[in-house]
Amino acid sequence: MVDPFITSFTIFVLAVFVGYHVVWNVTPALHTPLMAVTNAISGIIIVGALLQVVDIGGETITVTSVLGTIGVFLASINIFGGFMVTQRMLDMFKKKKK
Amino acid sequence: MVDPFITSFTIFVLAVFVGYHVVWNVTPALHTPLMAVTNAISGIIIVGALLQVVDIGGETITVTSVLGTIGVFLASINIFGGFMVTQRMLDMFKKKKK
Amino acid sequence: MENISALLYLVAAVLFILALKGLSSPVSALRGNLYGMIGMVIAVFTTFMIMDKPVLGLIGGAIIAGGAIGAWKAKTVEMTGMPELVAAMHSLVGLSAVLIAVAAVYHTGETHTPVQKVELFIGAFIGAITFTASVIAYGKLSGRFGAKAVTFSGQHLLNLVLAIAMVGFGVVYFTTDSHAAFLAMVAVALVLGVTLIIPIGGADMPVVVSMLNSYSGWAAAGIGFTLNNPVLIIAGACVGASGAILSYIMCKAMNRSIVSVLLGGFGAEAAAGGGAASGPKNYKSGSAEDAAFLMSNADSVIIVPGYGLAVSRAQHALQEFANLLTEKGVNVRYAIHPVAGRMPGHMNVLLAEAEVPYEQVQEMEEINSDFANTDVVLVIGANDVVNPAALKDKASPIYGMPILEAHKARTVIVVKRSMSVGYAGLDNELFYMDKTMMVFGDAKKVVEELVKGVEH
Amino acid sequence: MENISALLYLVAAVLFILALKGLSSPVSALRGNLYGMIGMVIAVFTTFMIMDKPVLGLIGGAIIAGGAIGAWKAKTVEMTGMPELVAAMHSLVGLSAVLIAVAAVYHTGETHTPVQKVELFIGAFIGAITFTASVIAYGKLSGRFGAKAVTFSGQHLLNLVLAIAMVGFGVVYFTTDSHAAFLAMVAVALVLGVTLIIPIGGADMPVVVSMLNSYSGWAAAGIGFTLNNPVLIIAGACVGASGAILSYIMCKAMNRSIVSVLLGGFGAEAAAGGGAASGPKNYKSGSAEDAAFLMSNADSVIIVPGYGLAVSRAQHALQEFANLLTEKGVNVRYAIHPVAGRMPGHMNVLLAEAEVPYEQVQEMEEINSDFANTDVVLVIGANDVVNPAALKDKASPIYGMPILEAHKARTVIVVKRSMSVGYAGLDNELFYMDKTMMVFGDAKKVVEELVKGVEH
Ligand SMILES: NC(=O)c1ccc[n+]([C@@H]2O[C@H](COP(=O)([O-])OP(=O)(O)OC[C@H]3O[C@@H](n4cnc5c(N)ncnc54)[C@H](OP(=O)(O)O)[C@@H]3O)[C@@H](O)[C@H]2O)c1
Ligand SMILES: NC(=O)c1ccc[n+]([C@@H]2O[C@H](COP(=O)([O-])OP(=O)(O)OC[C@H]3O[C@@H](n4cnc5c(N)ncnc54)[C@H](OP(=O)(O)O)[C@@H]3O)[C@@H](O)[C@H]2O)c1
Repeated sequence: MVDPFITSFTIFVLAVFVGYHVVWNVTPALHTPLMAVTNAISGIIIVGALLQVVDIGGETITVTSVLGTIGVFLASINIFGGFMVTQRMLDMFKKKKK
Repeated sequence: MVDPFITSFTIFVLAVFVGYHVVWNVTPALHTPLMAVTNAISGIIIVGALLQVVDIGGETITVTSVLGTIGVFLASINIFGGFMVTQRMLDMFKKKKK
Repeated sequence: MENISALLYLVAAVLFILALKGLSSPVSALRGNLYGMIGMVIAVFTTFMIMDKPVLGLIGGAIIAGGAIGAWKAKTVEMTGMPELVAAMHSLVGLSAVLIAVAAVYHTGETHTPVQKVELFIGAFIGAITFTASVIAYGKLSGRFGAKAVTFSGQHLLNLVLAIAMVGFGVVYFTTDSHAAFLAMVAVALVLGVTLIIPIGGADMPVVVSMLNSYSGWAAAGIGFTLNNPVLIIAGACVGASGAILSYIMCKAMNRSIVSVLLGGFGAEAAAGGGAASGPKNYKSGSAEDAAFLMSNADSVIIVPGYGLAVSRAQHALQEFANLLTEKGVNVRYAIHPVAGRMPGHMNVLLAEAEVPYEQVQEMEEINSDFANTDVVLVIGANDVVNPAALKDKASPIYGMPILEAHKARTVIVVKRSMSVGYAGLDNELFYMDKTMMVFGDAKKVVEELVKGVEH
Repeated sequence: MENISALLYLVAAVLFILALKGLSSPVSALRGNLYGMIGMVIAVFTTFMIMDKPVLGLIGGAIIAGGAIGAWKAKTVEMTGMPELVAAMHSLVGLSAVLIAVAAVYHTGETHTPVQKVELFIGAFIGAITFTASVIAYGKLSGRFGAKAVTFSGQHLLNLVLAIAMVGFGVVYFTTDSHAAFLAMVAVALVLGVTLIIPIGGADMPVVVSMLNSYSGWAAAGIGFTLNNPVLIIAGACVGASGAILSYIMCKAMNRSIVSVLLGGFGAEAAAGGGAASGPKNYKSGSAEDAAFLMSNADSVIIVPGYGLAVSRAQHALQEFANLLTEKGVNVRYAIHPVAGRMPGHMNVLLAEAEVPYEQVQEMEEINSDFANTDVVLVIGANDVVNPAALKDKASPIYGMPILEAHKARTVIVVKRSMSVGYAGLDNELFYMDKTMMVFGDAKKVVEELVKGVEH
């Protein structure tokens, strides 16, 4: 079997190519919303935090679960804040059209 | 374990994104060389053909190995033909610069 | 070992991506092509590394023989013959995919999971359709088979029946593992490749070739799924995307939908449209000498090359002529329409072959506003790409297609063999304008006379 | 189950890619943002699906609390405060990455392979540096800490020593599995984040923020490697690429190298440069009324907004003024320089907020050739982006940076509070030209007077 690292690495390399091209295609007028939305997307780290908040051998409050909970909390700020502020900015761009 | 198909599929989806963007960035003047080079690259199917040309239980000439050999032969035409004709065309574009 | 090979395959895949990326400019393209070659070498050697008991004699022989044929073809093909060459090569990829799938099915040492069986099925049938369809496309493009669209009633029904039969055999193979069913499935797919393509006229072949390019990529990716091999998947997906995009670009520039191309019968309609031109109209014709005189006394000349230039291989003579004009102080430029000729980028390759300098070659958007200030436009073997009907006549099938606005120039000289129609089968009002002079004859012969005319 | 979750993660990743793709135009961007949100919901639910005994109370509480804070911030933040907000958010991602890595290290039920240990190490140290560096960046941008560059000798040496110590602790953790070593490694990385960023002046913070954006992406991808989770890897890589590209664009537009930004000390040099301006020079100044008169009698006015507009929040008043001029028959347009303001796209967001119509807003390349035919240019709170030294003065630090050619217009009106310098700390010849009139004051106040001036 191929080491999972190699598979992950393959996915990583392709994702860098995709990111590179997609971002170059963003119109300069939307660079500020781009920063905000990438902020929200980097909140995907919540997945890593969630996985730590588990019952380990019957214990629910462990170093792991508490740190994980804080991670979930911080990432949630990012996700909600990022997407909502992007929305707010984009709404401004939309209003202009009328 | 995740089925290898899923991993392959992930890679495939990303590769389609990459291909899409990379090809849109090709300058129209080079669309003919693009066709030629993609021809050469699709010769990568040679990898699949090679894997069939093996000694199976002591037999070197089997249905599998013969079909594989023909596959290798055809793919080689593509690879050599494709890259060389691309080279020839691009050389023309280069000559112009002088 | 497995890890190293997986990494090497990834390197090969990245090199292929870089090869395509290189094509964003002529300068980086040569380096890109080199990356592509290196990627291929890495992929092949990596495969050797992981192979258990390869039969080197067979492999070596096959590579040498195939390589020699490929190299010879690459050296000898005329630039005007590129569409055929490309079609021929797709057929090879398609056939390889079929052979690999059949070989894998007959591989006595291996059993296949259900998912792999589906993958083999998909790889084989896409490959088979690609193979026969490309052979027909090659025949139509090279003129070996008639280029006419072959249509008959019940055609679409037949295709449907064949497709169902194909899937049916696939299901039998899936459930019983029967080799015969697999072969039958392949056979039906081969027939389907033919029946799908015969209704499409020779003129629409470029779009079809590009679609087949796409299919050949998907076939390679399909085989990649079976073998669980990322380089096949990535390279296949890129090739697949490339073909699809080129088809899209062509359809867009011709203002047609891909569905109407694939349903076929375009050649037929078009001929009818051409015949309906309303009675005889007046046009002026002149000799090459007249044309040469006009152009050598102009300040600015724009040359609009088209399919006829490619057919008659007049590009070298044309560049000689352009050089003579330039020496006389005339500002000479070439205007390239995105679908002039029969392949995307066709004119660019021809002009590059004739060593026309970059700065003289301009794309449609760059030059279109300059026609109005130009003394003479020389339309040579082009027709549809300068047809003003695309701008004005809402009833015209090409209405909405962007054109080179040659009709806005002060004088228009058109070189072609007759008053007959081009690819789209439409009459062209430009030829009947007061400021237009027709010069009849084969493009190459006329240009050679133009050269003589200017030299005197 | 594992297969379904992997597929769902892939769907989420594709939705994130589409979210970024959407930003290629304002119309598709809203849909893109929606895709992004859906992707996040899918990713979170998929994670619940595969989790073994999640502690729902903790998770629910954390999401609700975090979500409420995030939503509140998003609703209340001023558009001018975006750079700070972005910096603050990066710090959160960095801290999360650290916490996750530490949590994983303390996860008693799990053992880690050597590869995973390396990944944890990388995720944790990138996260830690991102965290403290972003906090400092936030402080400098919001004015809570001094914006000055803090430099001292041996700075680079100190950083090197810290980096070596950090890697050293990492190696100890790798070999002994010592939790203490891991924590020590994190602690050193936290310090390193501070020492790396203090030498960089407040003015260079936007580039740094963007770099940190990039780091936060790589940190997420690093955690994705540890957890073998494709959605983290793909999303992280896209974010990483985005930040890197924005930094590159900013450096390019400012004609500086990324290395010189990161080595720091720019603020210091620049101040020196500004002080060296040779003696007093003459300039004309006028009142807002004069300016209003000039503009209401012009045929065409181009408005060049800059950082000062953002600071004084004058965008709404400015648009009111522009509307009044338009009513009077004046052709009013806005010219946007790619690095006007303090964030890429800063001016576009401000103008969008003030509901300026699309067609009045033009990018530099579109409008630069029109200045020469324009009656009045109103430069409002901008400085460097209209500094002609960038075109003419080879000795200037901004030489080679493309600028808006306001100096070519017939009359130039400049609104700012004083004759002092802008971001780059350079004197601006434009202010001393004969055709230039300075109008001193806070941008918002001056524009309000302009509005009154035109109304009368
Ligand atoms: N480039 C692509 O990717 C692509 C793909 C698919 C379809 N197409 C289509 O192809 C057409 C291209 O337009 P086009 O203007 O280049 O070509 P065209 O409209 O097909 O016209 C070519 C003209 O060249 C003349 N010609 C043929 N052989 C000649 C020779 N030996 N010497 C002189 N003239 C000769 C023909 O007139 P005579 O018979 O009177 O000589 C004909 O009218 C468009 O309709 C486009 O949509 C292009
Ligand atoms: N956009 C980006 O992404 C980015 C990123 C990093 C760096 N930068 C840099 O930022 C600079 C942007 O150029 P710019 O022309 O927009 O700004 P600038 O060169 O920094 O000039 C801003 C001017 O606004 C004036 N100002 C400040 N507050 C004001 C107020 N309340 N009312 C009126 N005027 C006020 C200031 O003059 P007074 O003090 O006299 O009022 C100052 O000269 C460039 O050098 C660029 O390289 C941009």
